[in-house]
Amino acid sequence: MARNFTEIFGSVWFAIPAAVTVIMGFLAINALMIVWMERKVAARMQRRMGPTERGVFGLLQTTYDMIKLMSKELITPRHVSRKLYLVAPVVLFTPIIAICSLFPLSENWVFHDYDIALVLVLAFSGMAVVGIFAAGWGSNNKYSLLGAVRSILQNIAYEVPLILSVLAVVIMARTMSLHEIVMEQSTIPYIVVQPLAAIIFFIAATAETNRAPFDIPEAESELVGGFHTEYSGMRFGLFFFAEYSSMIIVCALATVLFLGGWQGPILPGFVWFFIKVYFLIFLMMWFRWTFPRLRFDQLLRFAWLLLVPLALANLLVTAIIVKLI
Amino acid sequence: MPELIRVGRDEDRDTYHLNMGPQHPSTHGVLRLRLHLKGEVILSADPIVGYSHRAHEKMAENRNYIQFLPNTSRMDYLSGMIYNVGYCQAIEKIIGLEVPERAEYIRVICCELNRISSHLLWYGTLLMDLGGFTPFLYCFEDRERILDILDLVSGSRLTYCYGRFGGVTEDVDDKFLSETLAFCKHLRNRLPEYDDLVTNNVIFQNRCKGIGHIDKKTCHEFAVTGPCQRAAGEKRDVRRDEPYGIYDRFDFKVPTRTGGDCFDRFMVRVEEISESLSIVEQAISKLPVGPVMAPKVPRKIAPAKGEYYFAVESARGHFGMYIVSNGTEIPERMHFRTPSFSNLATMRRVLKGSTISDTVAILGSIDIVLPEIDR
Amino acid sequence: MEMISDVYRGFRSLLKGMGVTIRHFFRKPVTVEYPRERAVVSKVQRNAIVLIEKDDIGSHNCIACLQCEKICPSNCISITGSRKDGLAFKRPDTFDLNFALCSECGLCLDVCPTDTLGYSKQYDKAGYSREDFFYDLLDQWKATEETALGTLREIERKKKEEREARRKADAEAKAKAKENDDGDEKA
Amino acid sequence: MSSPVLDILWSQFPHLESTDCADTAAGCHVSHACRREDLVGISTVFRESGYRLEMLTCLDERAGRKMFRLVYHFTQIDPVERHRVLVDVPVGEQAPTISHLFESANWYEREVYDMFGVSFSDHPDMTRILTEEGADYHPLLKDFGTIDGPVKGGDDA
Repeated sequence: MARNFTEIFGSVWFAIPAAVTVIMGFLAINALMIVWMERKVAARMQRRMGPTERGVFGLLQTTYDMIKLMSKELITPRHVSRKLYLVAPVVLFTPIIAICSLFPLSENWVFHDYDIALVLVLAFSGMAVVGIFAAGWGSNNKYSLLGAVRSILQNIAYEVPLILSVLAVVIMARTMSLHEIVMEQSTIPYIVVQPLAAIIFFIAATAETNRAPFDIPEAESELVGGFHTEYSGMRFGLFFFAEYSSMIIVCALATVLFLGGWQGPILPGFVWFFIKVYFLIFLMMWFRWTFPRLRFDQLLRFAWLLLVPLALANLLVTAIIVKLI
Repeated sequence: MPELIRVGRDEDRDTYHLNMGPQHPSTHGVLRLRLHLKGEVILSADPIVGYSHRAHEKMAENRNYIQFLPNTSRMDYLSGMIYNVGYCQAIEKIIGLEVPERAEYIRVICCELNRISSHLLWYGTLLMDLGGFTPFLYCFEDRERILDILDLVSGSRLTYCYGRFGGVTEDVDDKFLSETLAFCKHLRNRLPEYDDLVTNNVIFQNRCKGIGHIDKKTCHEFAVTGPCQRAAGEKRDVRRDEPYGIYDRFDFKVPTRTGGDCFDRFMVRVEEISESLSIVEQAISKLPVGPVMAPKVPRKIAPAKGEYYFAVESARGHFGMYIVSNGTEIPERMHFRTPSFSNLATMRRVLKGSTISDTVAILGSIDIVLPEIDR
Repeated sequence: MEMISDVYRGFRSLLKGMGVTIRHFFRKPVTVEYPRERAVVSKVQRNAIVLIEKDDIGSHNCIACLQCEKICPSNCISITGSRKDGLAFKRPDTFDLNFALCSECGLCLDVCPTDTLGYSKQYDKAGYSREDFFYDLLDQWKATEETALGTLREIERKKKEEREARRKADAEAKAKAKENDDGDEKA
Repeated sequence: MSSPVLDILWSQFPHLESTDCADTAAGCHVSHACRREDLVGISTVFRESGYRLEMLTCLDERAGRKMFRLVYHFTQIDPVERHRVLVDVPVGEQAPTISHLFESANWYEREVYDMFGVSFSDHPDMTRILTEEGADYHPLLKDFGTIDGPVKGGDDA
C-alpha cells in the first residue's frame, strides 16, 4: 500500500504525510470508538447507563469530548521544564504511528511489510517510556516524578517476559515478518499450541500499556494523575489518545501473533482482524473494571519471579520441541 | 511553607517532603498528610487536620438543647442517624425521660441501617483507593437502597434529624418494614458476590494483608476504638459493654480478629454488616405497637447543674458526649469525643516505613470522616 | 509445589471476580434517568417549608405566634404579624424563609400550634444566587387573603356567637338553678 | 464503688477528692478532683493499671472561679470503668503534659491549647490543631463571642 501512496502522490515526500494522516485518522476513529466502548462497558458492568445523549447510544459523546479538549486553552505551568514538558506528548505519540504502519489488517492491507517488522514493533513500543519519563521529569512535580519512575521500572520489568513470549512464536514461525507469521497460522492459531506464551504476552502487554490492574504509573488514587498530572487540554488529550492507541497496538499484535490475524471463515479478512482486536480490547476492559490495582513491589515480583521464569521455560521447551520435530 | 516544596537539602539529598492533600483523591475529605519520604518509603508522616472545622462545640454554647439537634448528624455525616439518636438518648438519660418501646425499636432499626450504609460506603471507597472502581458502585447501589428506606421515615437521606427528645418524629409504616426486610434479604445474597469480587481476590488480599498494623498496644496508647480496635483483638463494643437504649435485648456477636492489619479491619467491618443485618431483623420481628413519642415531653429542656457523659457506638467507634449543664436551657459546654480523631492520630506511628501505595490502603481501612475529626 | 497451587488459586479468584462483573454486564442498569424519569419522593421528604391550606379556612392558618422563628436553629424564618379587625389571633404580614440557611431539621413543624406548616414537594429547586432561595411563603396566599380573612371573621363571629350563646345558656341555667334553690329554700 | 486502682490512688494521693457517681447520669464511675501537681502521678497510676485516656477537654470557668478546668476521662475496657479527673489550672499558667504517658493525649492537649489557650509544659508539639496556624484567638473561650450573636431561641424561648 505504501507503494500505492507513492504512485498517487508521485513523490515519497508527499506520500509520507499522506500515510501519517491516514494512520492518524484510523487511530483517531478507533480510539474514539474504544473510549466510547470503555465507557459503555464500564457502565454496564457497574449497572449504569454510560453515555446516552449524543448520537445513537451516545456514540458521538467521545467526539464531543475531543472537541472540548481541543478547544481548551493550553496551559503551561510556570514551574515546569518547558522543553521536556512540551516535547513529551509528541515523543510518546510518534512511535505509535510508526508501529501502526506495520500491521497487516488483511492479506493485502499493509503499509509496508518488513522482514523484521516484529523487532521494529517491539523497539518502537519500548520508546513510549521515554515520552512518559520526559513528561514526569519535565513536569517538575513530585507526583509526576514518582509516576515516571514507576513507569520506567514497570516497563523494564515487563519488556522482558513480553519479548521472551514473542520469541517462542518466532521460533515456531521461523520468521519475523508479521505477514508471514499470520500466514504460518493458516491451519491452527498459535494460541492453541502456545497458550502459556499467549497468556504471558497478554499480561505483559497489559502492563506495558499501563492499563489496570497495572496502572501504577498513573494510579489516580495514589499519585493523583501520575506523569500527566500537570497536563491539560489537548496535551492531556494526546496522553489519553496514546493510551488507547497503544491498547489497539498491543491487541493487534496479540491478534497477529496468537489469534491468526485476519484469518477466519466466510467474513473478509479485515473484519476478522477487527473482531479479534476488539475482543482482546474488551478483555482488557474487563480486567480494568474488575480488579484492584497491584502494589508496585508486587508488580515487580510478579514479573521477575513468575512471568520471566515461566516465559524462559516456555521458550526452552518450545525450542527443544521445534528442534526435535 | 517553602521548606516543604524544596527537594533534597544538602544534608539529606535523597529524601523529600510530599504534601498529600488537602486536595487528594484518597484522603477522604480535606486531610493533609505531610510525608517525609525516601524514594517511596515513608520516613515520617504527620496528619494535619482542621480544614473543615465548623466549631460545633461553640455552636452548642449558643443555642438550647433542642436547637442543637440538626448539628449532631452533621458531625459525622456518614453515621448521622447514630449521632442524632445518640444525642437524644444522652439528653433523655440526663433529664430522665422515658421513651416508648416502639420508638426504641425504630431507633435501633434506623441506627443499624445507618451503620450498614456507613460500612458500605467505606467498603466502596477503600476499594476505590485500591483502584477497583466497580465494587465502589455496587456498594453505592446497595447503600442507595438504605438511603431510600431511611428517607421513608426520616425525610432526609444523609443528615438525618429524625430523633427527638422522647421519641422519633415519624412512625414507620408497613412499606418501611417490608422494604427493610427485603433489603436485608437482598444484602445477604449480595455479600457472597462481594466476597467473590473483592474479599477472595488475590490482588486485594495481597494489597491488604500485612500492612498498617494497629496492634493492641497502639490501640491502648492512642485510645483507638471501633472496628480498628476489634481488628486488633480487643472485644470492645459500647453496644455490648455499656448497653444504651435497648441494645441489651438483642443477640449479636462482636466480631474480632487478631492481626490488626488492613485485611483484619476489612473483615471485621464485613462481619459487622451481617451482624447489623441480624439486629435489624430481630428488631423488626419484635417491633411492638404503640406511640413513637413520649406523652409528656417538657417544653423546656434544662438539665440539672452538673457534668454528664454518654457514649454510643458509631460506625467508626466510641462516640462520647460530654455535656456540662449550668441548670439553664443553654448548655455550658458540650464536648464530643469522636472516634476518628483518635484513630487518625495513630497514623503518625503506623505509616512509618510503608509506601505511598500502602498509605492509601491504610488510610482507607481505618475509615476516617474528616468533618467528624474537625467538628 | 506450593507456589503452583498459590498461582492456581490466585488465578481462580481472579476469574471468579470476572464472573461477577460479566454477570452484571448483562443485567439492566439501575440508573434513574433523572430529567426524564422523576424520582419517587418519600411522603415525609423534608424540604423548604410551606404554609398548607386548612380546609375550613380555605387558606393557611398562621397566627404569627413566632414559635417557629424562635426555635429555628439557623435563624432562617422571619415573620411579622399584626392584629386584624374581628380576629382573635394575629395574622402574618410577612413570612420570609431563607432556604439557603435551612438545615431541614423540622423543629418548626414540631412547635407550630396550628399545624399549618408543611414541607414543599418541590425537591429540585436550583438557583444562581442566594437571593433565589429567599422564599416569601405568603406569596401563594395573597390572592385569597381577603376571602380567607372574611372566612376567618365569619368563623370568629360564629365562635363568638356560640360563646355568647353558651354564656347565655349558662347564665340562664344558673339563674334557673338559683330559682330552684330559692324555691327549695322557700319550700 | 471499689476498684484496685482507687486504693492505690487514695494511698498515694491524700489530696484527691473522689466522688462516687456510678448510679447517676454522670456517665462515669468515680469523679476525682485533683491538684495540678498530682496529675502526672495520677496518670501514671492509671496507665500502669491498664487504663486508657479516652477524652480530654477543658472548661472555661474564668468568670466564676477564675480558673480553667481540665477534664480527663480514664477508661478501663474490661470491665468498663470510667474515672473523671478534674484539674484546675489558673489563668495564664501551664498544665503538665501527660503525652509521654498516653499518646492520645498528644492531640487532645493540642486541641485544648487550640480551643482555650491553655498550654501544656513539655508537650512535644504545642501547636494549633484545628484552627489555622498563627491565629490569635481561642474560639471556645466564653468571651470569644459569635459572629451574629446567639440564636433567637437561646434568648427567650
